[in-house]
Amino acid sequence: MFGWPVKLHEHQAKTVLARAGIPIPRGRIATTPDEAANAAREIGGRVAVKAQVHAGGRGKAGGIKLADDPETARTAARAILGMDIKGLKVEKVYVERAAKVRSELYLGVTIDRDRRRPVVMLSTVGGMDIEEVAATQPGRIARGWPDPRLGLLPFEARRLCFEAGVPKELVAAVAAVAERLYGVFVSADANLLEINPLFVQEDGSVIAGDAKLDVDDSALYRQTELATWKETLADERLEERARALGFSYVQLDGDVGVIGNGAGLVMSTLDAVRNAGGRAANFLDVGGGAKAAVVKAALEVVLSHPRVKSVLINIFGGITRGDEVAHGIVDVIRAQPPRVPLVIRLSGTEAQAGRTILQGAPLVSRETMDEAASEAVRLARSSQGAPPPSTPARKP
Amino acid sequence: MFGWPVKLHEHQAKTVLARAGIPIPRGRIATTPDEAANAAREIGGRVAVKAQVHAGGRGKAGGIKLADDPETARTAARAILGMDIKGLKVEKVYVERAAKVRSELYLGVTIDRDRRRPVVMLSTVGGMDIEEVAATQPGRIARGWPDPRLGLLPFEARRLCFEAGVPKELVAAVAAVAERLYGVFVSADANLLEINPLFVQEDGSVIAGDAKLDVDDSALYRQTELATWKETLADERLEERARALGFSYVQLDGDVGVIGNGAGLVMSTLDAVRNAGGRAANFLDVGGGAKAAVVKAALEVVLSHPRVKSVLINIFGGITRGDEVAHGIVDVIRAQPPRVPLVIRLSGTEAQAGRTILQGAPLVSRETMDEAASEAVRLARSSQGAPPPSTPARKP
Amino acid sequence: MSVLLNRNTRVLVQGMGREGRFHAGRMREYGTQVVAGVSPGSGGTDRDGIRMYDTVAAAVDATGANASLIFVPATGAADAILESIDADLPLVVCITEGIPVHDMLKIAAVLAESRTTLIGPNCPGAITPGECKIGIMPAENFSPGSVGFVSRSGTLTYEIADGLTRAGLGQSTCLGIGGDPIVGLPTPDAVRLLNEDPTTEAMVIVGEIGGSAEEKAAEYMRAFGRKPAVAFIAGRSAPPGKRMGHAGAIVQGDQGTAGSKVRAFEEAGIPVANAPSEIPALVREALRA
Amino acid sequence: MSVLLNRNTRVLVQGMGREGRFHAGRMREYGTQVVAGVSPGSGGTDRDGIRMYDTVAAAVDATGANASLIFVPATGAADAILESIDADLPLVVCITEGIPVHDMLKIAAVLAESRTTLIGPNCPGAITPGECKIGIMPAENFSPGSVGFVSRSGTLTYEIADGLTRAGLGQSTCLGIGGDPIVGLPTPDAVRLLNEDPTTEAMVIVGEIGGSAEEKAAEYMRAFGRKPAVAFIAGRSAPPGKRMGHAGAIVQGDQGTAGSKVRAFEEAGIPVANAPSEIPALVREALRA
Repeated sequence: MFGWPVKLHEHQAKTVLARAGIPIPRGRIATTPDEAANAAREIGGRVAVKAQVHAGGRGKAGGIKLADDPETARTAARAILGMDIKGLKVEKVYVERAAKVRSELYLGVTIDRDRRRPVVMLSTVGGMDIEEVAATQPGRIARGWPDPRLGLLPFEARRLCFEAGVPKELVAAVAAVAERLYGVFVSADANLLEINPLFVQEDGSVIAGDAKLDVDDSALYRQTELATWKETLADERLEERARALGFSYVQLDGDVGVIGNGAGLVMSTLDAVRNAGGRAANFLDVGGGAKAAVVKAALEVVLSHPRVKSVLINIFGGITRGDEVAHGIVDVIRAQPPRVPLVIRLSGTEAQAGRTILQGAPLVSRETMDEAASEAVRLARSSQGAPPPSTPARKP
Repeated sequence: MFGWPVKLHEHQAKTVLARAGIPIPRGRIATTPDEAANAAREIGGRVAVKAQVHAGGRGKAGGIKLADDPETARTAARAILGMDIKGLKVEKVYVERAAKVRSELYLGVTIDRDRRRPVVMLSTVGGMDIEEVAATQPGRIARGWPDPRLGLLPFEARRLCFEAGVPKELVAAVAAVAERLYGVFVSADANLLEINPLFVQEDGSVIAGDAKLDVDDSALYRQTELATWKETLADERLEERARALGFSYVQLDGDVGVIGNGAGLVMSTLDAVRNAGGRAANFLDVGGGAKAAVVKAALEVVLSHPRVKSVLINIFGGITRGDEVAHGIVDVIRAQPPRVPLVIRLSGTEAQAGRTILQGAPLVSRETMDEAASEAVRLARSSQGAPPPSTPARKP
Repeated sequence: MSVLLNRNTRVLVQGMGREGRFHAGRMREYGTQVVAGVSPGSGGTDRDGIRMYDTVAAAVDATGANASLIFVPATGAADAILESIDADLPLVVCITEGIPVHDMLKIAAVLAESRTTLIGPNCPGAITPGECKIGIMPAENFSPGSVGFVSRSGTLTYEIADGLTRAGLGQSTCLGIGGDPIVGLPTPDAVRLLNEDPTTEAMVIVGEIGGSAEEKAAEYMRAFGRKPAVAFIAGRSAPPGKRMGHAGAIVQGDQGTAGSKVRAFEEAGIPVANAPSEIPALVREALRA
Repeated sequence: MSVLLNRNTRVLVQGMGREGRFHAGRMREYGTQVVAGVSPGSGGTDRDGIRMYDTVAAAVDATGANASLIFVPATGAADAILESIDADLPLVVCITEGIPVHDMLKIAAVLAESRTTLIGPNCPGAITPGECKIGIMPAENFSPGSVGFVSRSGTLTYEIADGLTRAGLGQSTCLGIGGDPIVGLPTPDAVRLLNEDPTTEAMVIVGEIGGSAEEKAAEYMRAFGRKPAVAFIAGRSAPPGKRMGHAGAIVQGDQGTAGSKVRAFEEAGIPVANAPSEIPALVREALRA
């Protein structure tokens, strides 16, 4: 399994499932304790009050509470709203009718990279993390790999049920949910779609207990509704901003800022920083054919992070031209001398021209990736105070 | 190409196309001249008033008239409603905005039996019967055979346009209609779906001029809406009744009624009747495993047709048992002696038992299909007056 | 002494309802090895002494079945066919009538990439007389021999087989390929199988109006025919535009007429019987020539 | 002296916009036979001396092209790939990034039944130095020789090729297979091609975190390897759960870690470089052994 950035909340995923005819408990979103109490009243009977955050393990963290009446629901919501779950603040709760649970199943669809097929998974060990079940009780997960041109066929859905050991009398209902779930997986361009647990209720009906839907960001252009549901998490805002500027950015926890062109090269640069005993502050790929303006923006994004103590720029010119990159760097430095030392390694197309442009600028230039990484690590370490770049800074 | 019984009217087919996003002219159904005038007023401008009957060549038969204003539309509707087109009475007209036509295309999808694939056809020779175009200008039809698991892909739709010689500036619009048309072909379980003509209007937009949609009757169980749109034509009512009773029936124009079990056997029996110089009045297949009650009903259906002068029953027992068939026949004869002579040929499973049951009944029994057919033809010919069956009828 | 099925064929039956059970019994009486039944939810039980399974995959694993016979109703029959193709069974016979043509289009695409031969749907099945019967045909009309026989019709097959049997002309294998517009084993493919079978000495090809499978088969025989053949076309007196019982039996415009088919066979040097009753004599004559 | 592409490869370019034209020009400079361009509606025109066609089929008919290079934007790129598979081209290279993974799943299913090899999407392309370049890589980093090279990364490929070239280690064919989770030619298949190519004497396998293609490739080499190989894995310092630029480069749970990949190669007797700079020396050593 693998994940993509666009994660939906439980209540959003359930809305999508319900539209496809998959049974879900009645539920309402609430952002205040009063709204939660009203929702509980409207729904009637026992309800679950559930934190809506993009994090697993909500239950263990106290983010899910049962309430027998509206007042208890209000109290529960008061406790959960504002709670911090794995660094995420709870801003909404979902109040839904509590299921009368007889047993729990796991049902999910994701993409099997090795087989290059969708994979549908079903287990009678429900409610647990499927990776944990896979590790501890691999025989308890039934898997099917539908042909993406045909979808999950009825016989495949039935076979999954029999192989997972779903009780005979539940096979028709569970198979029907699996077929519909697969339909949503495709129509929503999902990378992962899970119902976990899928509750079997005391009356023998099945109903989605929790739902998880991750959407392929490459398909957002045709998932126009889901695209509007997307929320940017606080710690992802910088990543979002970078993406809007046309490059990919991942926040890491070291102090050496890294900029490069090409995902593989940037990953290798992070590795080189680690090989040199340092830790990278970020992953930033300016992409192919980056022009001066893009490099400039990239440098600004990296420098905006307070933890950064040195910046390593590693450009191997291909479509990206060394002279364009050099112009971008010089522009930034001219406008505002950077607060930390810069180390640059230019190679490939127009690297010589680039190096010429950089001559005299307040930065360190190195021939190879390894040398540049060592230098950047050394500078980050020594820049505890006010850092003197090894090449003395000269104002233009 | 081949046809299936469930044909929709132009306005019904257009409704389905419009839902799929294919442009159609604004239109209204009218069953009286007043309604037609009102429809024309509502639509505004020039309209076409079109007979809604399940027959080709409406235009040539005078079933389509243009009207510049509501009064002319009223007059046109008065002329068309009640008109007889190829034996079908016009009960409804469709009033629609007249297109401003620059040129006409043909676009259709059907099933290619040889390739066992859907086939999409596009021609710049629009408005003509496609079989005529195929016969006279075969090079003018572009064809594509999409993989039914993938649907009509954008490049296939484009290629059809370029191969058919659709003007460059229209390719995007026509290809889009083709992709949508194919979508309807699948979602409606169609055997044939045509837009002919597909108008190119003076402003360069494309719009469906006429539409034809035949639905696979085997799929009606899942085409619940289209199934309710089905209309039974006057001359198909007997066929419908027979189908409701569980056998297939086709009205023909001879005078020898034919009943048999199995489509191939019944067809061969019709051929045998013709070989003997006669003409069959119908095709009736009681199907596999027919019981006495079914044979009884079949005999009643065939005898209800006034043209029938003799009835030939040809049963080769397999799942169908000769004794069951014999019981059915004896029941009918006992209840009401038939008005025409019966000839029967029983063979296969329990044929001997069947022949024993029939002994003494007022009918002719023959050993082979050929002999039985000759006898039935002879009897039909001689039964101009009151026919004496060769075995004298004895009341039970 | 046959194509596709013989005494080593191990059959599972999908859809063990009333009809499925009845014919499973008849097949066992005939000597066919019926090794399993498949009906979802029936796994582990027993029907008339036949072990039941929930899925085709489970039945194949447990019994080594290498053929399937399908009685599942029309709404589930396409799925049943795909289940058997997925289980990689070399032979699948589908009796069910009324499968939507769009489902058959998908099945035809899947079949093309599989090693499965599908007979039907809407067919009586196939029989290698004296060895194995997979279908609903009355066995007493058939007898072992060397005449290969392919037909789009059901009862007409029994009629003609009966005629051959009475004339002392036993059959190698009879393939009732079904009357739908899209079938798993079209006439030309069935003819090719029989043509290449060393135990088949002559062939009877029974077609009917609609489509152009007979024309294609005639073309094939003209080019590659190794043995004498006799043809018959049902529906020569049928009017155009009317569907004669079988979904596939319809003349549209110039397409699918009996005349075109008769002409094609005659041009391939294959005599065409005017009536089923003429077939045995024509076969005997062809064998003598 | 190569796999998949050589001096006889005749390339058509799908999507002759700004980028397509630019790289078509560079490829011609390199000596690649660029025989056609395809952009719907452009048929009959000429772009930079390259004859344009409306469809791939028309371009292939007219020019005998046997490879395609795709620059069509992400919303149309999957369709462009299917068009080239449909035209039965033996080699298709797709540069485009951002094709939805569900489209790639369908393409993978279609590819499996075709005779097309797809390189990419989201890749720099492939080059047989001195003979043919189909892609966007800067040619000056590559030189002819006998080291086969497969990589999931773009710029890193140039970096490593440059290192090999500087060390006097020319390349037979370099395959930049792309950074998406579903690619047309996964690492194990690319490795198999190079392993079976008689002109390739050693191999460089550049992987990255995510998926288990490297483990599969190592397994294959352990069983069937005929020549020395050197590996490198990018992303060894990447934290789990974060996607490193490439859609395919992500560690999930225990899946796709660099550690697992390094271990797999080491168990197959394939040395793993700690940095790209170590690769040339390791290759030289491997060739000597």
